[in-house]
Amino acid sequence: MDMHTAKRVEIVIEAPLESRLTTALVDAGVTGYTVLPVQGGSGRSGQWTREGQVGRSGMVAVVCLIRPERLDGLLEAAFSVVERHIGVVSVTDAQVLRAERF
Amino acid sequence: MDMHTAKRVEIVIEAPLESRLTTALVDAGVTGYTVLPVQGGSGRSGQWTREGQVGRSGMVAVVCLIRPERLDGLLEAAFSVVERHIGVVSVTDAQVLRAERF
Amino acid sequence: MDMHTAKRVEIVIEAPLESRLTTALVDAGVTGYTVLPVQGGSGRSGQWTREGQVGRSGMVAVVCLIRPERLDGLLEAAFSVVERHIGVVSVTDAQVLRAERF
Amino acid sequence: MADILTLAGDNLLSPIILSFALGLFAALARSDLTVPEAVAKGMSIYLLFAIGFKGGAAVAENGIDATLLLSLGAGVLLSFVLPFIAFALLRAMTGLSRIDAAAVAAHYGSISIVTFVAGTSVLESQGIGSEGYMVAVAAVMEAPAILSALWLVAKGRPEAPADDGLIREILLNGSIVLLVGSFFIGFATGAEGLEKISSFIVSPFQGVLCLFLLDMGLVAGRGLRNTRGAIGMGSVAFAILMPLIGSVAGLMLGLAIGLSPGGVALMMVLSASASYIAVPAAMRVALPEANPSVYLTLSLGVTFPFNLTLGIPIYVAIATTLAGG
Amino acid sequence: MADILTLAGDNLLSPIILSFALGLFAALARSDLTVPEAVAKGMSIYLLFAIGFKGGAAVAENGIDATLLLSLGAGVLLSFVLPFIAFALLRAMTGLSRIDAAAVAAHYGSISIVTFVAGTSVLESQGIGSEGYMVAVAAVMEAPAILSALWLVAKGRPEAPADDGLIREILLNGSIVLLVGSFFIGFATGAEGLEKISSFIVSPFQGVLCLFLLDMGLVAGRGLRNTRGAIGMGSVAFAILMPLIGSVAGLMLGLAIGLSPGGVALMMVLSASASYIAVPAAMRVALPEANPSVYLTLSLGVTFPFNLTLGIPIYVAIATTLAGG
Amino acid sequence: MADILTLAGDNLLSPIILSFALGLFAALARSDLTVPEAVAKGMSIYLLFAIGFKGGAAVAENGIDATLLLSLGAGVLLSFVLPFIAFALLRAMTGLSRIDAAAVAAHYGSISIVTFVAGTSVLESQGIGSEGYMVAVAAVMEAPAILSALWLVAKGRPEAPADDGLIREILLNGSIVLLVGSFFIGFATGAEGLEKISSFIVSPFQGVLCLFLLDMGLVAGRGLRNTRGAIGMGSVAFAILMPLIGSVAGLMLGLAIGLSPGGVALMMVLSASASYIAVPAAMRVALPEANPSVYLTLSLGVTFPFNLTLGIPIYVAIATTLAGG
Ligand SMILES: Nc1ncnc2c1ncn2[C@@H]1O[C@H](COP(=O)(O)O)[C@@H](O)[C@H]1O
Ligand SMILES: Nc1ncnc2c1ncn2[C@@H]1O[C@H](COP(=O)(O)O)[C@@H](O)[C@H]1O
Ligand SMILES: Nc1ncnc2c1ncn2[C@@H]1O[C@H](COP(=O)(O)O)[C@@H](O)[C@H]1O
Ligand code: NA
Ligand code: NA
Ligand code: NA
Repeated sequence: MDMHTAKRVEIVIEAPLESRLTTALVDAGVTGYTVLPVQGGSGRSGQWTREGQVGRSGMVAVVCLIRPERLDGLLEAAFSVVERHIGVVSVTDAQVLRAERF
Repeated sequence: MDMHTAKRVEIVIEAPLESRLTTALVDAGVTGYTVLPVQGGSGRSGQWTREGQVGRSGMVAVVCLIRPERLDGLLEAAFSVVERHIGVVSVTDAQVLRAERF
Repeated sequence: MDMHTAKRVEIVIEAPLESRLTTALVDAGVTGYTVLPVQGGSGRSGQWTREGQVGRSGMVAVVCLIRPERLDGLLEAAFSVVERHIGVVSVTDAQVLRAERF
Repeated sequence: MADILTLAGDNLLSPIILSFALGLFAALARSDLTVPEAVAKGMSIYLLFAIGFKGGAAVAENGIDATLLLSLGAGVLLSFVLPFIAFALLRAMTGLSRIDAAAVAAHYGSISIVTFVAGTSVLESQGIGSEGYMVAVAAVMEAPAILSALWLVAKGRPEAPADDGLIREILLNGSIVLLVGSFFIGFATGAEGLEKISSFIVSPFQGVLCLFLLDMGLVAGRGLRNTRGAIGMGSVAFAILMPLIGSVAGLMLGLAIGLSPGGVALMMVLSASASYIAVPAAMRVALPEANPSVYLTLSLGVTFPFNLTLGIPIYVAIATTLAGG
Repeated sequence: MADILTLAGDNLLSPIILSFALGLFAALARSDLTVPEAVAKGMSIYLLFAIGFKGGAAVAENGIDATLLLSLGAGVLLSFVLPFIAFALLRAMTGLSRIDAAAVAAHYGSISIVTFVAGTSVLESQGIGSEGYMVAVAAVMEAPAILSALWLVAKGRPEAPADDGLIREILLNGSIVLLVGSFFIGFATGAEGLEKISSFIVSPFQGVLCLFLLDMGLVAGRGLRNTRGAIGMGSVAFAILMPLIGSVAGLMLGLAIGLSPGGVALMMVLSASASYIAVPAAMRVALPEANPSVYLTLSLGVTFPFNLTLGIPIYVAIATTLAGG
Repeated sequence: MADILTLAGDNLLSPIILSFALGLFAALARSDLTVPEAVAKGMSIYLLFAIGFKGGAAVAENGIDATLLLSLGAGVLLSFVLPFIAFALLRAMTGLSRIDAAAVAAHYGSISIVTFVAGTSVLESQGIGSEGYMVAVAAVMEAPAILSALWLVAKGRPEAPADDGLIREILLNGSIVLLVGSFFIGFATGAEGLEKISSFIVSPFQGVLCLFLLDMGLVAGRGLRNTRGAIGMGSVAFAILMPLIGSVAGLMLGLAIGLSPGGVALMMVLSASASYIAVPAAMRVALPEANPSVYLTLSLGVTFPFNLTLGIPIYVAIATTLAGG
């Protein structure tokens, strides 16, 4: 199988900011992303769970596979949204099938 | 802790194809996989969300940890299902505890 | 962007053990983690899905970003909980933004 | 004519339609109002169970009508044939590719159970009875259209998509199984069974339907927002013309079989309605190259609201006139 | 005898049983029909709340019976003792390991609240009254069996699993807290409280139960499909014999205490039923080496349908005969 | 006084309050009882739809009152002004930072729809009528307080947070859209529409409210457990004093406008209540530096239970006395 080098960026961010983040990503030229639900977690701002919540609370995880050369643009876009907010951004090296899609 | 080299394969695929993919994986000798729900996303075929959906729509993420030597077989199996469909396949290097399980 | 080396640990564990695992992680000095829901999966103990379940069944995925030097402590803590139970622990190299948070 | 207008007017001011409109408005205005997926699925399970059960109990009550088998046959026939009409129209009226046209055609041969439910509500509110087994007709109309669409595509290309799991999947689709299964439960337990659970499946039914239509409005609105521009005027015209054509086909068969006025109206509603749950999922498996935003927008974004607001009152008016009200 | 047969026949044609059968069929036929996890949990919350509340309100209405404490004591005793009988039987009849046998035994000492609810439905449909506090007896029977199972395992191996959080977790298990809590709410607010919310917890109850049993059929069917072959005939025989033995134990204690015929029947149902919600989760924590597909298949796949279809009518017939109907 | 005590006593023993207490207890005792997020959201959609619809239908029934516009104006005014009072009190009574104080103040200017619903339940159970449009007043009071809070913060720092999407987001917040939308649906379809769906939105309402309050107790209890210690006595005192002050403001405006006793009571309840759904989400976007555990604990952990148990009976007693019962 023909694989291509890529970066896998995972951004855990507060749910009320999801649309701001994805808009920023798209503006930064990201062609695709996947949003995973988050059930709960813990960090400096305490422990939380989604159970029984009614409002737009908790966090979501946005996963983004991109070409390595686009990483900096993406991180800047992500950082502009995450900056003042709680949230975690991590990057892993990855290989992808069908690079024409990225 | 005794760690072992492995590959972490993440396949984001349309929900109606989930069972075809997992069948193909098992046929290719994969001993285990984990299915994560996906809440929404965006790609060349547009933006989508699972909110309010009634049918088997949207995508799921299938995560598979395997021994490196099995990667090619898995990718071929995955590709045979994903080929005609929308979806993303990525591979990361990983280390696993308890390699006897893979 | 200023990135810092980290480890991304992903622990797939039975849901009834979630609180035992996170307690062990916190005791081992982990400052944060994120819990992702798992929809189903397959392994040596068979295939399962969360659909229609009423009890605390199935698995959850706990994702933890940590400084590399803390990895061993975390793995020991995780292993003490996972040991007798079904579950999978994998580690990936990662880079994180805002290392002051870890 | 005046009749149709009054009826359409009354209909437009029903809580059901207004709930759909609220959802549509909220989505188009980009409100963050959403119904959780699990709740939407739960409501659809409730609606299918209730409608199936009530249909079965009605058949148990009134006995098996001589026209039951004929109606089922007519339903299967309509579901098989309508896709061909739809396909020809689409190729003539729009620039859709062969595959996109076939995928859309499958939707219009199949049915929308919520449109059916809305039709029964209108009949009930006017005190027009109908055959209880029409819900079984709805069930048998879900799947055949998919086969027609696959055939339309296979004709156009040599290598047929030989996915042997697909047919089983289509026939054992969750909504078909639930609808048929609860029909049999209703039939087996009859009036006595219905009485036991009627304060669950009868009394709150209209209210649940409102919330379900709110959700459908939200989903339709989100779809329209995301595909704005992808749909040409020809396609939109098709999505309004096709239900009218379908309803005429349903009308003729319904009259030929000798259904009651209410039954004829429901046969028209079924033929006019387009699927947006079962068929889209089948299309993702069988015709992945077809563009989902085309068929979802036409079926859920255009035809569904058209039937809900204008279509149903028209069909009911015609059916009661021609079948002798 | 004829009585039992008629009763069983009637029972088999109730919407509840048929809904379970539909779910079972759908899962075995590999239909994609599913009830979302959140909806299933929501229905179980509804059922526990309703049954607890009604029990409490009934006790408030009828006053605290002299036999209340005795019944609670009998329940605790049964839950403690039945696992030992089950364990001995399993070791004799099956090739299950000590740990697997202990885990299965825990399930049969504990109770299934849905089986209890189905039992009360049958009583109600026959106009047989029962003590409102039987729901409290159900609650106290959930946990003790788990301790017996742990003791059975500890006896067999030196190092006991010293998990101090476990006991608290078992006693404060969500379903116990909700059942007991709503019992107290019903007791505190009495008939007046019941009246306020009876169109929520009384009228639609049977209907919700149908959908819940549909889901249980789906889950049981999926389980049976995935474990086909893992269960021997000995285990299946145990899963039918054990409820009968349990019911006899419940019968004797119920008669000794002097419960009403309905109360005796419910005591039999509780003793005969096997847990499939609370105990499995506790077993995953306490006895992770035990194979979940064994205990889930036996309890949900064999004993539950047996009780639902044949068991309950038998227990009711015996109870009404022996306790003087 | 004796009146208030009896009323408070009755109130404390209502299924609604006891359900909340059960949830609180379960969470504090660390039971694993949870209500799935989707079910909680589903119930809140149900409650908002029902309360909006009933309000609209009541207005359609009774005609548009001359005081309708005045009441809406009073609501907007209260929502704008109360945050300033709250902010001043917080700065005087607690050590909260400017930003934390502003965030808390936004919650107390806005409203809690469940507190409002509980208030209407108490009125109903005492046979006291109220203006149907009070639910519209509730809707218009949700948002203005957020703007006041932003203004309070902007005053304290040069660079204002210029997020142009925010205002739209606040005004098109899901709960506002649903409440206002269903109000209009109820108004448009009137008594006839209400009758169609009353066995969905009227009869089971109290029961759903019980389960929703169970969930709120669980969420509040988990919050209290996780933030124990982070909240000073001054803050707790504020969270009890502020609703009293708010209720007096609501009382004066309600009397000035000439609302009925029930209407005055509801105006007091709205002013006294603090948001815990819409405002927290807006604060995460607008004032991310503010500590959520402070505002959630005060609003959901202290003020909400206070209003539910003591506040509402007090407000109702005062309103009926002063507005002439
Ligand atoms: N080290 C970490 N690894 C994984 N997730 C984290 C970590 N730290 C924080 N998070 C996630 O980010 C959320 C907010 O973190 P914090 O800003 O530290 O409160 C937490 O609730 C977790 O869901
Ligand atoms: N670059 C990407 N990174 C992460 N997920 C992606 C990416 N591209 C596509 N996806 C996911 O795959 C789905 C289908 O992608 P596409 O085929 O490009 O429409 C999207 O809706 C996303 O959920
Ligand atoms: N190789 C694997 N890759 C990903 N997930 C796995 C793998 N093996 C097991 N799992 C997950 O862990 C659960 C238990 O595995 P097992 O202990 O092998 O039955 C499975 O149901 C999967 O969710
Ligand atoms: Na059709
Ligand atoms: Na038992
Ligand atoms: Na307020």
